[in-house]
Amino acid sequence: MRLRLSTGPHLHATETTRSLMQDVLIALLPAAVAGIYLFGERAAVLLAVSVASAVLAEAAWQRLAGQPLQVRDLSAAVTGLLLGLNLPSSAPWWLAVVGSVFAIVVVKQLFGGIGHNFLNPALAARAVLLTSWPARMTTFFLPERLVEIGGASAAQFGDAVTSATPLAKGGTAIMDLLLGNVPGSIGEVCKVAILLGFAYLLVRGTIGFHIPVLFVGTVALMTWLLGGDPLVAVLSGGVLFGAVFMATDYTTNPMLARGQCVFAVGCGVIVTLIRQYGGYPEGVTYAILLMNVLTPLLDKWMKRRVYGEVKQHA
Amino acid sequence: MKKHTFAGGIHPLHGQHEGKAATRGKPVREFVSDSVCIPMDMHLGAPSKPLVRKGDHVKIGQVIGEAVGPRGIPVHASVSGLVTEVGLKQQLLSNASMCVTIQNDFADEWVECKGFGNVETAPADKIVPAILAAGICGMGGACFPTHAKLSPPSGKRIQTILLNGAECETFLTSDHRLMLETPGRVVDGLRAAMRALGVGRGVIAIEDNKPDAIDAMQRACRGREGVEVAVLKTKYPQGGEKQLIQAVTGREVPSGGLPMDVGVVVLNVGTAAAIADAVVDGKPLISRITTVTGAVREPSNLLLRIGTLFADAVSGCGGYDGEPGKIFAGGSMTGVCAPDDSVSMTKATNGIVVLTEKQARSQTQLPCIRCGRCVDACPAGLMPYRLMHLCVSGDLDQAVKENVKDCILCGSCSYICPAKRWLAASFKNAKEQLARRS
Amino acid sequence: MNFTAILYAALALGGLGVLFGAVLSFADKKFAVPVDDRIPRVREALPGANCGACGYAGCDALAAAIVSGDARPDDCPVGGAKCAKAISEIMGVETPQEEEPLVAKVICQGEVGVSKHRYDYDGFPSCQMASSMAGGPKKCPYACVGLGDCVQVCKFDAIKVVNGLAVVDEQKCTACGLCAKVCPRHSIRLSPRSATVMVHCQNRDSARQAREECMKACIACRRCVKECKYDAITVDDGFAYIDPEKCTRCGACVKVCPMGCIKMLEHH
Amino acid sequence: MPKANKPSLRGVFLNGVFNENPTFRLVLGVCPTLASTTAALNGVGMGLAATFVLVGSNVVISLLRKFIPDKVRIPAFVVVICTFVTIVQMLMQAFLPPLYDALGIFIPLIVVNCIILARAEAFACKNGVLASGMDGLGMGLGFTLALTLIGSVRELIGSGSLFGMNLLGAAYEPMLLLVLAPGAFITFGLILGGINAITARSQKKKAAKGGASA
Amino acid sequence: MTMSVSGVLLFMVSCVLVNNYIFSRFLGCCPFLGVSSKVETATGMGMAVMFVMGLASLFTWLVYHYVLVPLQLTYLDTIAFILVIAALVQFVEMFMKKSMKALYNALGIYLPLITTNCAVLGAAILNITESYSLIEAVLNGVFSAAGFLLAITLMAGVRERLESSNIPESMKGFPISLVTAGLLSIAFMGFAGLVK
Repeated sequence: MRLRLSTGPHLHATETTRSLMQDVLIALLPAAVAGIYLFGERAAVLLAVSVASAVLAEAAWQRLAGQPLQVRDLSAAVTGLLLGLNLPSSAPWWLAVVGSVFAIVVVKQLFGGIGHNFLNPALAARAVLLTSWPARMTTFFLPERLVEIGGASAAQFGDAVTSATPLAKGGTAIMDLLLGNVPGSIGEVCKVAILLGFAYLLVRGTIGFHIPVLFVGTVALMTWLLGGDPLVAVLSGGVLFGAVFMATDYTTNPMLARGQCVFAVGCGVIVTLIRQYGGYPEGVTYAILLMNVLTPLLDKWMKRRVYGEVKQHA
Repeated sequence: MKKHTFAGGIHPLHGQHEGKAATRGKPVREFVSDSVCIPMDMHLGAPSKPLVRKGDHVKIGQVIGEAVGPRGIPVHASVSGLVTEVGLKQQLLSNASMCVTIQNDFADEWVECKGFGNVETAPADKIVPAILAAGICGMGGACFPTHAKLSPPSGKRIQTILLNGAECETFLTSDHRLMLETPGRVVDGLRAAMRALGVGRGVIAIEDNKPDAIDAMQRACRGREGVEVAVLKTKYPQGGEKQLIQAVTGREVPSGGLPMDVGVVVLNVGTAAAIADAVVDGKPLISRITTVTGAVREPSNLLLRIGTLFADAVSGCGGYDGEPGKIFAGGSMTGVCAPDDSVSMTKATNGIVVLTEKQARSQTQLPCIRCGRCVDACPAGLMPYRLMHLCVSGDLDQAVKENVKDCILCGSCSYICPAKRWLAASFKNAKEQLARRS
Repeated sequence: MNFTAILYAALALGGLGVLFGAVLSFADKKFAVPVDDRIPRVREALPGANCGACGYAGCDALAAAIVSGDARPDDCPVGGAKCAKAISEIMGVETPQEEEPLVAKVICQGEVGVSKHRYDYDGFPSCQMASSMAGGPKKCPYACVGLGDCVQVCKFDAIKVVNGLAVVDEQKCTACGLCAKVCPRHSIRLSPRSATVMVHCQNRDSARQAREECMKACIACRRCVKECKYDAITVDDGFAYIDPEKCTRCGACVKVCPMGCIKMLEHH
Repeated sequence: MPKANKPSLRGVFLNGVFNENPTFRLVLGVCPTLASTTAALNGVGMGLAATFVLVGSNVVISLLRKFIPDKVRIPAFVVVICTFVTIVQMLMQAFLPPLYDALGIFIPLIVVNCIILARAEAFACKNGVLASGMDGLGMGLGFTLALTLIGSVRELIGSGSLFGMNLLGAAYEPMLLLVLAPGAFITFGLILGGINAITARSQKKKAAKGGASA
Repeated sequence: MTMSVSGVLLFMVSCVLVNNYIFSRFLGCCPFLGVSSKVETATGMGMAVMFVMGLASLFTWLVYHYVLVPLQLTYLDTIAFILVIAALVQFVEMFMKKSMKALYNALGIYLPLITTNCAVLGAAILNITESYSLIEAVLNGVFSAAGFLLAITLMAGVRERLESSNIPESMKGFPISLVTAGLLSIAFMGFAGLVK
């Protein structure tokens, strides 16, 4: 008999890095399917290209750097899919490639790979694309196939192509916003699909509810205070997608629940400020990135109370 | 009913009834092996000095090891028969232990035992000496000599005695069965300890996944003075001394302090039962209930003589079920691994768990993804992900500043970590290094 | 450009210069803080590895301690005689005597396949931790555990674990002694560099048990004692020891050892 | 200084350009490097301006090194450097107004470019006039080379052209980021990392060769 | 000229967030990269810069408008400013050494770096080229330095976190710091257009 010895615990939770990433991929599925349904095969190609190039970029880097291959943990696939869902369906394929490679190589691997990036790779890449090719990134097609709402489809967008952002359009029916009958990025238009994914993540315990809820709540509150329509503010643009899938990225938000609450509220405030006063029509990307930057300090300054500590000081 | 709990913690093996399903319904069954090998260092403190030589004949309850030093306790023969060997043998500890091996003649000859008959009438000042003479040490796993625990330094006032019946560890059901089958003895032991210390309040704390035990204990408490049952939420490490105190009394043991600093003494329910035996019947501690489970044919709760070899205990459960890959004493969270099955169970061995080769295989450590699960799980309020970096990179001074010494090594962080990092192990290593430094 | 412009320029800048000069020289006196200039000089003479082998927090702390008289000029085990001499000069004290240079040596040959294993260690890679679990994964309780606590602690990249055994790179070793301190088995010893014939075993167990534990264990058979013409070998407490002072490196003991635990190394 | 240790003028020059390249090796003068490399030409302009100041100040400081009291040497150096910077500023304003506008505030800021003070402190005040001049030239050209390289990369990818000539054709959609502030940091960082990787590899090769022959 | 409260506020947002000295103007990059490995030192450095820059803006403005302009010596601005700043820094250093020992120990050798911190001279020159009034000039100095403080503190936070990261060997040190600064700068682009 040859036994193994180690210190405890001898059995572990079944949750692994890979299973968590898999859960996120599954949760993104409804949004991806809705995007492909609404925008047609262009969207499918874009998503495929961005996922494939992210995975390939990670594998290539790890091969070149002589590191163990870790694409099996699916994190690169998640990054690729998130980026793809953040692109407008009009984007050319090379945009997805550039974004994915930037996300994986510059934002993630240069800093030491999974768990060491301080910005959300997909969002940083999106910001880079937005800065580099602003026209490409803000040309939104109206969905090819609109979801019928009681016979009346949302035909209020005259042109098939609109370079105005979805936010700028007022008076859009809430139902259209919910189902995705609006121009926008592939993944962010269909709010029902996003909420479906959110529900899945909550049930699986992959994420807590406080970041998305506080984020969205803050946007609603701030918009209301500034005299806007909170419901439209929440349902339009990328707020919901960002709050559910981007702000909840483990690596780039604070470790403590208290810090996460500050993080979420900060995101909401910055989004509203950029929307109201900023030079960009939509601020979700930058809001989350800015709070990502603040995260190390939040982690540093917000400490948990250690058991038995206070009594000793007293 | 109010359910007590603490901050942090996890639910290990939650989908598998904490691994307890196989044995919790099984009544305790006595199993006596052909021979026992009794180590002299089963307790914390100086090892006892062997009093017998090879070829001696001993009776059950005969003192074969003499207490050494203020924290020493005597060791008694757990079977009657012939001493076949007195010598060093590798047990679970770092150094080989002095052990006395006795061949059982199955005559079950006892030495003469004289108790006080009743815990309520026994003279209070004679209780602690009786406990010392019976060789009782903490039976929950820590092996701290009980007489020392019940002799607090003057100036420390104890208000409450807590009996730990939480049994939050996975796989173990020995305390559960004990409380269910002999609740009266547990209450007797508690009363004896309360009288010895002159304490008015005794609380028996039990997790709510053992409703039958709660019921039994509540019935046994009826009519007894100052004794009550507290129901705890099922969560690991609910049975950790500090967590138990926080859950039941709402007070926190100060960092670096002891339970007596907040007026509490915590005893295991098994220890209480042993105290009852010592005080009522004058019987020394020669056997205990041990859960033998995992990859064995017939998982059981066995009443085993102290010094029974793991191999014998397993054979008492029908042998191994497949090739064993890992054997440990205790639950899967903090259990101590055995190098092979020729080691002896001690007064603190509350369970023997066998894992198959497949279950025992370790998973590769992956990079931290900062999911924060370890932070949420830590019952001590630490930041395990960060502490591990400090401990592994050797920055122990900073680790001390970030309270690595407050880690209770419960292993919750390591259990929950999706990247399977060696969090708790790195803290254990750091604490050992720090201990050697000073 | 005329003369007045140049004059104004010179006067203006000159005036500013004089003003600032005056303020600063006043401030210099007012805020003067004395500093012992020997501290940076001593610090300069130290190796700067910040290994902590001296017992202070690092080279800066040792330098401050030496200057304040809390530490001796030769307290740095890494710098050796040369460093001690340089510091003594700065401090103006006598140079301490030069000693035979030391080096860390691993007193064990129990690599994988030689030393027999009791179990597979499968946990956190720490010799200390592994050896606290049922006596360690190797059967011999005196053997190098081979999980690299010494590698971790070495600031000079001088130790590697090869095939389950620590190996010292004598070129890189500075004899700071941190590895010897951290080894839970005391398998690393600081020995004179010239001691090249050594018994590479510390097994104290009986011959029968030692054979069971390792293929290259010293069984205290005393053959080497008999063979040695110079009285350099003694067997005490179950294992042989060669006195480097008396050893002449004749190699007779190496040939006669039945377990192969005496080795002669190249002289550096 | 003993004769044997005295480096040749050529050595001094090459040292500045390659071995101790102020930008890639010493990482001095980060601000102008980042600010003036939006296009290759701007890089060249900034580099040459700095070279002029470097050579001039090195020569003058070397000439005056025996007369300047040690205590006030830094202020004295600054005044000398400042004079040359003002000269460059006036010259550029007069003869190269577009470049002057492009570089803007960074022309007067050459004064606080660490390279120049560092060379004055480390080299010019200890060496002869000729060597100091050569050191200034080498360092200056090294700086210019680095700036030109970074500028070329940023211009090529960020606007599709090189020295103003459109190289990549109309179909190429330039990556605007590279000519903006973030692009400056990232490009510089990546080029620096790349150079580190290349040197590390060549050193490893050299070490392997040396090990084999020894 | 007087400024309203909202005007001051806008001015602050502009200096701190939109036209951040580090992320959009590349002023003060040397200390930004050099002194940002620990949050405590970084904030200390930022504070020191804020203090010096406020004073420097005040004194250089006074020297320019009351010495150089009347004497028609405006072409000597760079020399005059650098002298003012050098003297100021030296004074602050001596003062700190005596009266704020802890802060002096924390900043140590970095105080003299402020002399060659181009942000200080840059602020002084910008105050003149933008023809700010005295109040505006001082506010500009203080707010811009506040932007520097913000940038260097954020940077230090990120870099402290990177300490535990497994960064590729050739990217360690300056390269990764530069890339980090670039990514921070990308995030800061979100403020573009917030003012003007």
